[in-house]
Amino acid sequence: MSSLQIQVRIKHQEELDPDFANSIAALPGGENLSRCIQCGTCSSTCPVSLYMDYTPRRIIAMTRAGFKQEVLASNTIWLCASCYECTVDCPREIKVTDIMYALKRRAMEEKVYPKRFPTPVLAKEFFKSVLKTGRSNEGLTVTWMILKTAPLNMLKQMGLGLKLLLRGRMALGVEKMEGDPTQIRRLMEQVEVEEKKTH
Amino acid sequence: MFMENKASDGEQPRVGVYVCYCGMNIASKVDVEALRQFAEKLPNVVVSRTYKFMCSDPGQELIAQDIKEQKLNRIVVASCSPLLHDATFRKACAKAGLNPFYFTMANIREQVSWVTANSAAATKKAKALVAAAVARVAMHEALEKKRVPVHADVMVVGAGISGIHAALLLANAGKKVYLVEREPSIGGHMGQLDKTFPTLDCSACILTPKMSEVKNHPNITLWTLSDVQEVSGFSGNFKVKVKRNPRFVKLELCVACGQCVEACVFKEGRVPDEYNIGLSKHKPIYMPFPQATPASVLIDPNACLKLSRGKCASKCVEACDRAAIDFEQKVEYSEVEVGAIILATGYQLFDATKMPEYGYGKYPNVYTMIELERLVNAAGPTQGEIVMRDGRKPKRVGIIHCVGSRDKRHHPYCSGVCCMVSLKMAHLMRERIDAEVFNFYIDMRTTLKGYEEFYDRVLHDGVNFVRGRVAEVTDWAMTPGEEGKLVIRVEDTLIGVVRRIPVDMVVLATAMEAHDDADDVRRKFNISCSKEGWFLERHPKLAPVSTFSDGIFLAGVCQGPKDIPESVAQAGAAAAEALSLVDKGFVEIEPNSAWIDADTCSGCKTCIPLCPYHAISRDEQKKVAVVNEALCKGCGTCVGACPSGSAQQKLFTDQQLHQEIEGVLNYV
Amino acid sequence: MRYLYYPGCSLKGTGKAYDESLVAVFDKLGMDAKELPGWNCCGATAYMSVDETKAFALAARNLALAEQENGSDPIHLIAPCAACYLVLNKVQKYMAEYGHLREVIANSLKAVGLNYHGTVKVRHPLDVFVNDIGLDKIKAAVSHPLKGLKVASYYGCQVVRPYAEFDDQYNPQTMDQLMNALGADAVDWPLKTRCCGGTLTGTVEEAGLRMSYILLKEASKRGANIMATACPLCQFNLECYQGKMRGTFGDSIDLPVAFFTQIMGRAFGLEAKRIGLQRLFVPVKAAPAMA
Amino acid sequence: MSNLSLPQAAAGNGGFEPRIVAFFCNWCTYTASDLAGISRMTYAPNTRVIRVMCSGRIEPQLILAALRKGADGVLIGGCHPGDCHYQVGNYKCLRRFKLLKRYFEQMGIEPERVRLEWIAASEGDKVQKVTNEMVEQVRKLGPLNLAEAPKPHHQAAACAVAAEGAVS
Repeated sequence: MSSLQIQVRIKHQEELDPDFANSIAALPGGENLSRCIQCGTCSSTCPVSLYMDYTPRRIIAMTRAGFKQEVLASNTIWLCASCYECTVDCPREIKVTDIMYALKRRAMEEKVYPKRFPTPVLAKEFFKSVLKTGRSNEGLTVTWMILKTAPLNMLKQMGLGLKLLLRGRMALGVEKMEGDPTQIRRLMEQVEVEEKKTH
Repeated sequence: MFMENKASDGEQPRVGVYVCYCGMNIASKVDVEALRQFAEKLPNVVVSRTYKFMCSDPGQELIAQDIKEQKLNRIVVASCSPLLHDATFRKACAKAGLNPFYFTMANIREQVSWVTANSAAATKKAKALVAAAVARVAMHEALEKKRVPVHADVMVVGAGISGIHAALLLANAGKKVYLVEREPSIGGHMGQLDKTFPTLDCSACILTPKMSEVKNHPNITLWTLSDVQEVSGFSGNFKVKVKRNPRFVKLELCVACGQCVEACVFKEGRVPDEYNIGLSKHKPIYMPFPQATPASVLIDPNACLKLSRGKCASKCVEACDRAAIDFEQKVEYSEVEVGAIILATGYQLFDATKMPEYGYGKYPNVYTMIELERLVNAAGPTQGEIVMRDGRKPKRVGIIHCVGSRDKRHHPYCSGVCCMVSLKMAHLMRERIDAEVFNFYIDMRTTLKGYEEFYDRVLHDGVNFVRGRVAEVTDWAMTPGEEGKLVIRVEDTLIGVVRRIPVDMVVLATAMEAHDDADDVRRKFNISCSKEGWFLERHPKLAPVSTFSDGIFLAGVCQGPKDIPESVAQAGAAAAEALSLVDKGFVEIEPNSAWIDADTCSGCKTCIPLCPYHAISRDEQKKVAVVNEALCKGCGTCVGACPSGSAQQKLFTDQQLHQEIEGVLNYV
Repeated sequence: MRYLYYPGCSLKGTGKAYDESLVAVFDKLGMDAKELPGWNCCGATAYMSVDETKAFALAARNLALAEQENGSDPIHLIAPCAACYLVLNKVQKYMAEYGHLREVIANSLKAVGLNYHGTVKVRHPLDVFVNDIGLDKIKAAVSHPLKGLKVASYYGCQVVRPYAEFDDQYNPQTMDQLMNALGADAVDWPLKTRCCGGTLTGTVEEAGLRMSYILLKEASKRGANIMATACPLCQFNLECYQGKMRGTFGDSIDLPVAFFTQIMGRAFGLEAKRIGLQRLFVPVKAAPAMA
Repeated sequence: MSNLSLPQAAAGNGGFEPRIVAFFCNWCTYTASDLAGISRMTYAPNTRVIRVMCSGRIEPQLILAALRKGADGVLIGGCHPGDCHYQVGNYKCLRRFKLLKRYFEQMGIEPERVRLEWIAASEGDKVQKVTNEMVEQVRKLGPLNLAEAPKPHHQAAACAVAAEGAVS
């Protein structure tokens, strides 16, 4: 039976999160969120917007209006390549890149990112590596990431890994920082303590 | 100390305090009832009242009645800023028979209710200010305003449409007007435009008659190529020194026949023509543009061989049968006295190279709007034929709004006119060359009479509108259709999709901005600038053409972006203000001059060199300093410096200020 | 001026050639820039998405370490990796701008025995070469002028955005000037600062590949026979995936992509191995004057 | 308003609310403070503005009187250099101010308790910023106890400052 596919597209005020905008605007870089005039410079200057389900401009509008679910579930925030083009070009001096970071973090906190989407995993792997050694090892981190999110891709990536190894561009072992790597862990722990103190 | 203080004139002060609600402007933050009760208990206060609007007639009547019935001899009004309503309440006092200087204001609106978040804190602050006013007013004395006759002539600086209009109004009212213009011709930006929106009148056709009226008006002295050098004096009596640069052509002899230009040893133009925004070149001797007023050629001393190197066959001199050319002309200075000054110095356009993302200066087919105005004009560099720098005719044109406007990195304000200018140009491009036109806008601003109707017309012309700010213009082709074109990348925000639109010509509607030297100019005239560099009006609503310097008025875009009708209307307002000042015949001077107590003056001479107006001299017989009241402007610098406290300033005596300090600190 | 060198993690891995060539070029130019002792990961991009404050604290630790080395002159910390350059600069700016952040970081550093007063200046080597050392001195060091080499200078995003005070954000020139000084021809092209998609290639491969492909294609179209980069991630992305691009886009992309320091090293006549030429996937030998 | 960090009674100093007397010149800073009002810029309620025609009118005795009578700080606002409505009054003020600060140190008063700022008529936001900063600064310093009887050498010092500052 062929029929016209329809979908209800209406938003009731109580479905929106009234605090969402403020919680993002309160973070460093979020301060000008409310000043957006929806000119679209961010979208048109963005080299990745062609893949996004919502353009950056729409993400700003939706964030401001409290469309929390849609924003956090969007692929836009994960596609942002942090090239800062929007931040530099915005005529209202909105730090769009920082807002994208804030939204990514929020999505991870609320665990609403696309399944098996590698970026959050990658981020966490970097984090672990740094905690342990003070440095990040791209090769190992990426390998781990692939194994965790899409093990089948491992085979595809093997060739590249091998080439890198042969040219001495990927180390199997982890190069540790000089000095005391536990200082890093202590520093990170202290940040948590300090953050709690000021909140 | 406070309690025992008697009024300086010996009479026991009887103070009335009037607290204004100002609708909810004050009352929503300050507990005005509590403030009234607090005031009632202050020393010398006889009556304390509140009222919805103290500045209204019934409010003023309240004061007058109490003065008569309660025998009040001091009045305090706690309401808005004294800069706004001091005069109102002084008048009310005077009407009730009280010397108006037995009055003072406590500013509990601008200084309190509008700037304080917390209600209790606001009330507390208001109490302190009222206590200070009550304490201070006890020390007030009866004063008289001095009257000084005014000079009836007026100077208008800048001869664009605003300056021209103001000058003509004043001249027609019988005033002698000095019209000072730094360019070789009057006319300003309006003289460069092709058509004017929304009626599409030819700009030159409506401007030229006014320009020749200026030229022929017996009451107008026109000085072109001239700059104001120095302004001294004050409202009603300004002295202005004007520097007049040489034209190297005798104005009274030249008939602009153009023989000299023909004859010039240069066969081609060599100096970028300012009138045509550099799209054409003129010779060292040239006519600024066909309708230039005064209708006379002039010589650019930097380009002329005779004037720059001293060596030339001077064919121009030979060609001029009226012997109008005069290489010996020198800079001249004129000093005139005027009662009022109108500043109509206009604006400049935003430099589009500051936004490299739009490629101006890099891609030849990117134009600014004013360049296109010249290009479409029949008297322009191409005689009105629309050909681009590469010789092609554009088939598709992209017009970008808001270039440099609404952009915090450049100018945060909206220039106001660019939407309409862009619509007009879109229409002209459709009409003249049948080009496909895209307008890229953020918000369409067509707010005045006939403007929305014009927008409707342009929509119907088939112009494409894309709501989105253009991110970049490049020559980067991603598809065959983009090869050899300028590609505009923009989000069509109404659709939510990024588009790439290849065009032949890009037109940038650049922002209006304050002149680079606006700051120097405002200093000369002792007025203020807003953050963006526009001259600051005295009050945004109620004194929009006045400045903080009495007798100096503003007309046109120098005060902020405007279109032609608004500029003309404002020029009329400025002319009326100037007229009302000079026709009155006198100005009243605020009696806040300084004086020196001869009994305590030690004759140390500290104050004498400090006075910027040379108002203080030494009485060699009595060996004390003396203030010449006619010269004193009332800054109080001598008072601040006097080691013995002998110098005092009316309305700001030591005693009054000390009472005020005590008042703000000791009663709350 | 006192320099310290902050290589960052990538220059010890995929960007090893950048590290080698930069050190060799410093050496050739007589520059003293020892490696910052005890440095750690800058906390760059991916890290930012987990915990921004921690990322800033990581970056700040490096600045604090650099400041310790402070003699009479303030330290200029050279950060060649674009991401490191950005994060180190960003933490400086944000500590100044946001009081809360400053407090948290300062207190956390204090707890591990460190202090940072904001005196370190973070510099990119492009800035140092052009503005400190100067093109004249660089020209003088050239022994093998790169005749016929047409270079598309690729600055990428984070070197110029948002913090490059040393060059124009829209149309940067330093690398072009440097290439011209080496005897090569800098090609004028419009995508100098367009993102290569480096952070995406590992995660959303299609997007990353296309972004890099666009750059390589346009550079070739404008007549470039080599691309110079100033960022390890850009270089990796633009170079190592060219094979894949050929498959995906059916286009014969084959453009050598080298670190600008490698090109400098070549012009200075340094041995190929010292400047890591053997580590490149697309051999530079094909490019004129690079063999 | 979220972006306006209103300095409220901060930790420490037991909820001390500084009292600050501000002398603003009529043409620039007082006008700017009116503009702050018209623009509804909220700021700390601790200042009490006294209007004078020119910052050149401000003499050390007035500042000392304010401190003696219970102010914890004094803020002076004048036109930017070159912008004085009376040509040079603000320079005279600056000259006196610098000397006064030196005497303050000798008298044992923290020089940070007095602040001179150039605030143009258009700078309403600067009134807000400077006031908030000044209140915070003085809050950190704590209350000033100068309330006792005027010490003669203070008077003498003030006169000396006035006279020395006068030399232009």
